Amino acid sequence: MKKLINHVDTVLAESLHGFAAAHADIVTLDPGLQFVRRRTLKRGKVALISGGGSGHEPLHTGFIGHGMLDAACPGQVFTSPTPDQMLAAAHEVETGGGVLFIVKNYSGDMMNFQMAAEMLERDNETVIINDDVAVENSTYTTGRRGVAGTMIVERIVGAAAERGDGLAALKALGDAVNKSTASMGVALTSCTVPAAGGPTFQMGAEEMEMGVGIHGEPGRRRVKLTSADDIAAELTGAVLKDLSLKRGQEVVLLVNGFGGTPLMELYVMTHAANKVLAAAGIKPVRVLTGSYVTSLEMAGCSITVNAVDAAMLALWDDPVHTAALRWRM
Amino acid sequence: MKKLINHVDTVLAESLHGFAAAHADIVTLDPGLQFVRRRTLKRGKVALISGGGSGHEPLHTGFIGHGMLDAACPGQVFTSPTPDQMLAAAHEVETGGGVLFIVKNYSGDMMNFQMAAEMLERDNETVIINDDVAVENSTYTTGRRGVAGTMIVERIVGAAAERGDGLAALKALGDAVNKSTASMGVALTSCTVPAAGGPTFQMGAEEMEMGVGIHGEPGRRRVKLTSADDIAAELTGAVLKDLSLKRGQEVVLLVNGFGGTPLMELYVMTHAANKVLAAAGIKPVRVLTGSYVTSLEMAGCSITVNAVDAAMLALWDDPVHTAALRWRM
Amino acid sequence: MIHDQLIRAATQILIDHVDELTALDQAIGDGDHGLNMRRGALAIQSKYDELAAQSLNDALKTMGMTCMSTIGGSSGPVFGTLLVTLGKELPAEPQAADLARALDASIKALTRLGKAEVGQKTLLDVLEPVRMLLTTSSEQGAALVARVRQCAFDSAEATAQMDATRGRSSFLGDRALGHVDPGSRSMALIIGAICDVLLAAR
Amino acid sequence: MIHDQLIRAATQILIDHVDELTALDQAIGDGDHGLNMRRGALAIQSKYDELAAQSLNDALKTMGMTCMSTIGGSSGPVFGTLLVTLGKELPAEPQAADLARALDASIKALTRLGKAEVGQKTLLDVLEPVRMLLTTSSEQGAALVARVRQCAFDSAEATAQMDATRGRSSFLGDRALGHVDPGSRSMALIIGAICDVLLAAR
Ligand SMILES: Nc1ncnc2c1ncn2[C@@H]1O[C@H](COP(=O)(O)OP(=O)(O)O)[C@@H](O)[C@H]1O
Ligand SMILES: Nc1ncnc2c1ncn2[C@@H]1O[C@H](COP(=O)(O)OP(=O)(O)O)[C@@H](O)[C@H]1O
Ligand SMILES: [Mg+2]
Ligand SMILES: [Mg+2]
Ligand SMILES: [Mg+2]
Ligand SMILES: [Mg+2]
Repeated sequence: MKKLINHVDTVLAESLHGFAAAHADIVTLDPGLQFVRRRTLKRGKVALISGGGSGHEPLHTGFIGHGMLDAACPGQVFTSPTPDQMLAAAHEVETGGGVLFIVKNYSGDMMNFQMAAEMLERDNETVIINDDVAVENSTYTTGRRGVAGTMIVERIVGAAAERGDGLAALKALGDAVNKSTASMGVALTSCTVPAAGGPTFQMGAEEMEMGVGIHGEPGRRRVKLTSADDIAAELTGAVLKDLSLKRGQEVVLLVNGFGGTPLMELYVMTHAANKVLAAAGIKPVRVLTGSYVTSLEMAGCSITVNAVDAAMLALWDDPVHTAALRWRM
Repeated sequence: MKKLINHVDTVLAESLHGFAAAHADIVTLDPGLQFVRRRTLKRGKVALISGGGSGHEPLHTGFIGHGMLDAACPGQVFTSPTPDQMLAAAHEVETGGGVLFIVKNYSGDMMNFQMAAEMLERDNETVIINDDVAVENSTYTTGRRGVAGTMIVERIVGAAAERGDGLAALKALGDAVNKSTASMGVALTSCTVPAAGGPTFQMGAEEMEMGVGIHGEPGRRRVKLTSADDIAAELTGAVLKDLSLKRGQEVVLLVNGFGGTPLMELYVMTHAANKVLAAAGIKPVRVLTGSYVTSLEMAGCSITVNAVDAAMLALWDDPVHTAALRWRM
Repeated sequence: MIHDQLIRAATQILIDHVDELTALDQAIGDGDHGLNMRRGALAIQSKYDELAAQSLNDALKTMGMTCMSTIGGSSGPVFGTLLVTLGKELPAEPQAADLARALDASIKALTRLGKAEVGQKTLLDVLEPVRMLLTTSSEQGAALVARVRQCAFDSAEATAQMDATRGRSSFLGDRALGHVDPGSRSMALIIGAICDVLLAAR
Repeated sequence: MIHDQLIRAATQILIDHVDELTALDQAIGDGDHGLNMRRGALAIQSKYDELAAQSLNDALKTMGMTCMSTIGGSSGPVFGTLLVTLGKELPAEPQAADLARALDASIKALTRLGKAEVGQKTLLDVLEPVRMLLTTSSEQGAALVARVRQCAFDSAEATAQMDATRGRSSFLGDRALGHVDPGSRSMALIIGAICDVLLAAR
């Protein structure tokens, strides 16, 4: 295992310290490392709290800030945070508007967030993200997994929270964005969890894992590596089929790298995905290409399509200022 | 070789098409693929043109836009663009203020840009970037190589051009920023040039290349992989030594990933670099952590320190709107 | 007090098997199960003095809360809820029938929490056969303990056959077949370690 | 006209050796030299009809401009300048002494362009020994051609020993020692291919 680390037991803590120092204008790190929070809170605004296992950076800490999250709870690598973390975060960033938890649909995350939600003595709701169309039921997930679409929900709901929408409206919006968002990914190499010391899975020199999860979990099938166009056709095709979009539909397209993929290849995939969308008469009105929801150093990418309406698109475009996503401010 | 591509001969073209589509609000792609230019030009402003071999994305195309470059000429992977490309770009984006070329110090880039500069019948100057302190003379480079510091020069000079500074002033500023900027990198794995089909160099399972170049060129020495703290101490130490900074000096710190390094590790390195700076009494007033000047999928990172004065820092903070760097607009 | 030894044995066995548990979770999951269990086991071991001074019931609750606040993932809430429920339901000096009742309550609590049911390749598929055995077996004492031990290991092994036909990994089809569920293996290791202490104490 | 054959041979040899040239550049450079030379060679081959209709001088200039506008990297300007200079300096029917003079002019142009001097492990370390040989050798005809051929290959090989002591790769120290300079190898291949055609034509 080759990593720029000091010790497997201190990676997370040191990484959080580095993150907090680099973005001290936006975030504050809880001294107990339970959560990262937005530096400046807005009284009465609904507090958006997300979190999950680490190793998906910039998700979630990189999306804390104006127009997105108020706090994120980082678990160990690929391990859901504990309820204590969510409670500590909620007590710190809830300012009267209640709490909206944004949770990816893994049984670990679901159980830990649910326990926190039950213990929290403030108004709260939970939006569950399950955008991965690759496998209907994956290992330890009841139903579909939550993957890159999470950041789209965090962005749109974050903008609505920022303008002052209430808890019930945000919960409804979050569910609606989740429902109109679908993703699927492919891996060319495995990731290596630092403490595990070796790759999560073995793959032949010419193989790819089609429909892989963001923890390196198996997907639909292991097949021979094919061309960017073929891969884009399968990923985008599965996503469009799931959403059953009509011609002329406007979408946000996210071509997301898993951590070890050069930007050059992500733009090749963007071009390939655009061709698929064009053929289906779907209009990508916003395109985001980059490594936003990663699996450590895994090579590969996912394609996410979010069918936006005018209201969602306006929220998407609203000012945002986080470590990993920033515009108009 | 595992890559998300269609064919090695079309990677560059398809990647440029994907890039241009994703950022159509900022850039336009020359139909002959000679250059990428800023969508909206500002009459009379000095045109900033950079370029170089591809495979370092987001450098340089990702830095086209308000407050940075006017055009970038993408060569083949790791190969300088040809003089035709620079001439075509200059003819397109020069609007009366002359042209400032920003060139990394490799003999290929130097010769091709120099030929273009000689043929161009408009006022022009060239700023040469040579921030890499690893090797005084590297293969095919007379003097030091130009690496991640390039983006710092492009940002600061870009801001000055945007506010209307003239050609001579920009040339002087560019030289000054270059002189106050130093970098050094380390590689944990090799990159693979698509058309070459295999890794540029072989490295043992426990080795690292200390002082590596951004094309996978050899650096100071091949040694056993050590801890993030030790690596940061060597990289940051070399950089500080080169700049011979006084205690209390304010700097911009750039912790740059080479393409295959997880953000989690880059933040561990940021934390480690901050400790070295603190011990030396150097103050990182701005910190940038991310993969900005890459070598395809190479794992590793570089540390860049730019000793800023108040004027440079104000320019750094000015609004910028490019694909890869954006703030305050 | 024997529960000191039980706690020591049950936590140490997890630490000793961290690589095996990691490998099992890498095969069909995300590879963190070994580390999760080790983290929980170490957290419990660090409270060893406190636990030794507590009653069995309080020690179970303390361990459950420790799991919940230190492990994370699925294992944290699952093992946490299991331990807390056992701590609530067991009498001070539990017999086989008491244990069966407390396990029944635990299984119900886990299903409420995690929506998984018996037969879906989770540690419930170890707990339920053990509960059944305790309810129905005519044996007692050392013979029963030995049967429980065997039942736990066999049931964990049996989870390997659970994926292909139904349940939460059905889309993996053949690919999960043959792989033991990591949480079930942990559960069996814990039960096995407890049984070994009980057998040795006789 | 013989220059058709020369062009065909000199470009084809580069295409045939692309992997070797890549490997040489991977060892001490950035690995693109093979692809750069192939790109230039293919661009020249695509102009084959145009070149066949031109005089030797014009063909050299056309090829030089083609190198400059299609290759990029160091090789583009370097081979481009070399060819353009030869095109300017050579008489219509060049003899050995003419070639020596034109090479001298080319080496000077290259030093002006790229600041490299003889002895710094570039293709100048092939051009200069060949120029010297042409100036000083008492041989003529086939014997001279054969000597030039050998000189080019030997000189390219000799660049392997150039790094450790001085020059532009001095910081690589021992690490570049033993590696042939890729551009020198290309230059030798081109010269070798030309000599082979000349020898066969006799
Ligand atoms: N909903 C559930 N109910 C009961 N046990 C579960 C549930 N989900 C997972 N488990 C158990 O947890 C184990 C996985 O734990 P672990 O790998 O630590 O967490 P995660 O699955 O979150 O990565 C599984 O092997 C299974 O036995
Ligand atoms: N300044 C120079 N003058 C003459 N030849 C040079 C110079 N720099 C490089 N070369 C030649 O070019 C070759 C490298 O070409 P290539 O790999 O195609 O370009 P790059 O070095 O830009 O990647 C070297 O092997 C050397 O022979
Ligand atoms: Mg997990
Ligand atoms: Mg090159
Ligand atoms: Mg797991
Ligand atoms: Mg080269």
